[in-house]
Amino acid sequence: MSRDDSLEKSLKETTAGLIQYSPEGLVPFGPVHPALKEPEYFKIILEGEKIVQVIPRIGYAHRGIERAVQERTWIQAIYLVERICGICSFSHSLAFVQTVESLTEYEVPRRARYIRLIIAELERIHSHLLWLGLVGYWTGFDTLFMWIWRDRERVLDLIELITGNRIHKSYATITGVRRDLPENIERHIQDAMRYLTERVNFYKMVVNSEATILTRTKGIGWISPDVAVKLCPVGPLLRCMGFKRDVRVDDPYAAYDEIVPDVKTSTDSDVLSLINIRLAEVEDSIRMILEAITGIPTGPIKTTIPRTVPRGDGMGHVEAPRGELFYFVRSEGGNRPVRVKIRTPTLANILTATEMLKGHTLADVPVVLTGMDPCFGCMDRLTVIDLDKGKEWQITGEQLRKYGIEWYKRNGVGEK
Amino acid sequence: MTESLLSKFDELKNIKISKERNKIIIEAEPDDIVKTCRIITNKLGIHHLVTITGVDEGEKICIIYHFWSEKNFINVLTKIEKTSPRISSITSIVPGAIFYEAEIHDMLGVFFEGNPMMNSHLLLPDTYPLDMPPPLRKEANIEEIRRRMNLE
Amino acid sequence: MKLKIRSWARKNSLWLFHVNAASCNGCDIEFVASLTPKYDIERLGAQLVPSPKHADVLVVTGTVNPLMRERLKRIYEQIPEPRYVIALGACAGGGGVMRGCYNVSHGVDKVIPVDLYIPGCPPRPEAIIYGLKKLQDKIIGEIHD
Amino acid sequence: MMTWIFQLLVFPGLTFFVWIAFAFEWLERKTAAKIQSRVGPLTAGPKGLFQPVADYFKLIFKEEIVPRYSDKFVFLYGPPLYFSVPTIGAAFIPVLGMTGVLSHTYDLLFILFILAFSVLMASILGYAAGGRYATISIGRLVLQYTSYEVPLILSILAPVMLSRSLSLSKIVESQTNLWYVFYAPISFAVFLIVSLAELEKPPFDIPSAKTEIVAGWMTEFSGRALAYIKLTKNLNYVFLSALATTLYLGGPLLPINIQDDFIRSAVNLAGFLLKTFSVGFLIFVIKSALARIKIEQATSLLWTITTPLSFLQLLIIIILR
Repeated sequence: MSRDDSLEKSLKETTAGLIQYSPEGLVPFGPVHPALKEPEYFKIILEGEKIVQVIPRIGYAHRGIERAVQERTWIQAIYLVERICGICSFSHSLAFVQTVESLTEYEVPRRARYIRLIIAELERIHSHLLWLGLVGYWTGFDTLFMWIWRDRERVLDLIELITGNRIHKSYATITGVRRDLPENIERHIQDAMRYLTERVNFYKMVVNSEATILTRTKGIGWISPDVAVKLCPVGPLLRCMGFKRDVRVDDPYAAYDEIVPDVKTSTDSDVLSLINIRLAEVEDSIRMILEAITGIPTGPIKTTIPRTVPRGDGMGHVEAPRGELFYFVRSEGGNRPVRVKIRTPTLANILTATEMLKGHTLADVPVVLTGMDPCFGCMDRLTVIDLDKGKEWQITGEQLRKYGIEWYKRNGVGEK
Repeated sequence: MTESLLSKFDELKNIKISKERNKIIIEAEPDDIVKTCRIITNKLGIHHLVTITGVDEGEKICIIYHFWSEKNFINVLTKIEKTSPRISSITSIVPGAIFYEAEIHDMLGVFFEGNPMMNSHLLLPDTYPLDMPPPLRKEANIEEIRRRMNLE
Repeated sequence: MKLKIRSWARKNSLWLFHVNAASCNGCDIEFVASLTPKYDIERLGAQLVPSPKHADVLVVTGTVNPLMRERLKRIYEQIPEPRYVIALGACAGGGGVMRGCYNVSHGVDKVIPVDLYIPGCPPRPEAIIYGLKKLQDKIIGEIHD
Repeated sequence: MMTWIFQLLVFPGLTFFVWIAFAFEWLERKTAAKIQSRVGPLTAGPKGLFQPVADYFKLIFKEEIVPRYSDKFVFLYGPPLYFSVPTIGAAFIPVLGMTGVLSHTYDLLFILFILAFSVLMASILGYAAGGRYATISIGRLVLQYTSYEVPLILSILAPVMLSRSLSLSKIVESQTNLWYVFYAPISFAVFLIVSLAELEKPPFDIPSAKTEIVAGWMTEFSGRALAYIKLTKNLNYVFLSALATTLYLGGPLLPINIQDDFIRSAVNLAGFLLKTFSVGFLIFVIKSALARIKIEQATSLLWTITTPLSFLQLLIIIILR
């Protein structure tokens, strides 16, 4: 009971902070900040070096895609939704395509489902390695960052070989995939996977033995699971608290019913456990890709369907690298969607991350905030921190005292 | 399945439950929404709110609360009048709903009573013209909005 | 002589400041990838700096939404002269696939002057290296004029 | 008098150390790049050797932005003063023979003062520039300084006790037979760790942690001022490596006996460069293999590990003598 009370109080503080700002000890973090490659704004209120309050302001990467999707046809929409995010672009197109497929009753060929699994898992490896490299960057360990990004290029090369592109793959289409696997791909995949297995084992050793990394990540960002679960986090953030929840197992899609992922959990709920869970997932992905490429069935890669989609509400979700990615599609029988709603993992996780930060020091901010692997491009489709310089500090400080929320509105307009 | 579910909601009137594949749809009155969500979290023990969707259906705005349990989506669907889009907030039951409600407030102009983020923008820029309809309403004219925000 | 030293120094020491103005991250990760071992733009003397006050080149990615517009202008003003702006990617070039959305400027050049466009969705790291090379040529030409 | 001025300005004085500072930055970037399996600077000069020079000249020719709320006098004239600090310190380092350009009986006291003054200047500069990142940065800088100063003095005390002198030339002279690094290896290690803290390099790059507080106290500086600050930081690098060479590695002396004055100076110069660059290289490698720690961890590390270790070394010296 008391725990619930304290959560409620803490939440009230967070949300009250969204409206009223206290000028003392306010440190802006973003929207353009070296730690975040993406623009989002966190106001961090400090007492010395201790964080007492984190106030997110999201919307710096909002573009209005949900509205734009409504003006595209079903096929055009696939290419738009995958440009919501450059890191989990295949997850977006896959989630959209599966939601539409759930409305149409057409079967996806078995070979296409296997290919989807391979690309989705390659993307997971790429995303997790990218994130781990950035953890190195955030903790000031540039060497680790460079090494991991070098190894990540192997995955990108594979993705390029199969789909023809490094980032935006444009590969999934309704009831299948757009191209078949190239020849000799099996050998390339096996070579790359052998190399990656070796490297992942090495990184596992590094993060669990290198003292400077351990001091920066062990026990950092601890949050009580009972409190956190009420904030509805998803993905590795939820799994690091001991909840065995993974869309790939709970609601199998693609070929996950035949090649079952091994869901790893931890009960430490700190940044180190997040790293270990993600590395374990990379290993598991390697295993699944190898299983899929050896057991891949032959056959067609897509079926031809009419350009309209029957009336109805479709719901679909996939396990993107960051967690559950949810799509809601409403069709009225026409050649374009009436409403597409996208809930990205980052929007679900951001509240938990701000709770995790409280009580830590400023030095932990980049590690914890990015520990959830934020993808603000995703969140802001519909939704990061502030590098205001000293000269504005004094102006805004005055304004804060005087106007509270008024300042907030004006700040968007911007005063020099 | 639906019958056993229905028995859980015996304290509410006007409730309709249907099932289609892995989607369970519970249609509820707007006034009962807090009660319905409380039953789902307390009696059924489902805590994972996936998201809240708002759809502009012309005269009404349809709000769908998507919960996920085991193998099913549990959708609580309610419809409110577009002329007075107000509904009570479920943040006291599911604290994680804050941002989802604020998003719908931004995008469709629905006011959630009890949500503390109702007088600030979550996603939209602060220059968004206040007299224009929110962007996901059917009557919103994108070109007009762009002109008003000096983007042309 | 002084001019020659100056243009040589400027050409060989491009310090980049990166702004993500409502981008999908595609361009950003490709830009960061161009700093990493396989591509390594430090060969050309370019490095990423944390503060706009230290920078020479502003690399902008993304569709520049209204919230980022003013930030971008302010960051641009904080960069000391001579400064160059690179618009990275299709969105920064002219809106790209997002053209026509309600919360999107059609290109960075609607907000701040741009010296170099690197097209692509997203541009490959090779394209980014080629773009930097072009910028270096431009810097030498600019001073001889 | 003329020789003195010549020494001070050209060889081996100010200009000499500035060129070494450039070479150090090149070596730092190349080493980091090699460890990270990259190439590093390549196009400016042969193997990118003139990259730091290009950076320096570019900054000199850039516009200088003075923030509105800064202390303009300190902001404009502070960086050259900051630059002068390690330059004066470097004049005490023996390069060609047993003595430096400047030399007296209490060299080391002055050098301790120089090391402290460098931190003080950084704080003043950050304070003059203003801004909240600078404020946090200065707080961390001063906290870090108070933590590493005790181990720094204790580690310098080892050569002092061994040679029973505070003069650098005496210390170098008494190392003719065996370098002090063999007498006092723990102190040498402590000195290297403390150097990392003094130089704000990983794992002690806390005051300029770019992912937390942008560029720390340097955030607001641009153009000429930044050029001076960057150069000074490299000079500090050279200065500390040279100091380590002088205190523990026998200064410029090599175990060769040469009678001719000119050739002896040349050999000494080579010896000095070799040793200084080796120490610098050692620091680069250590820093590339570590992640940044937090300020409270840095404080506890410096107080609870390095300080007792330095005491232990001093105790061993006392017992053995």
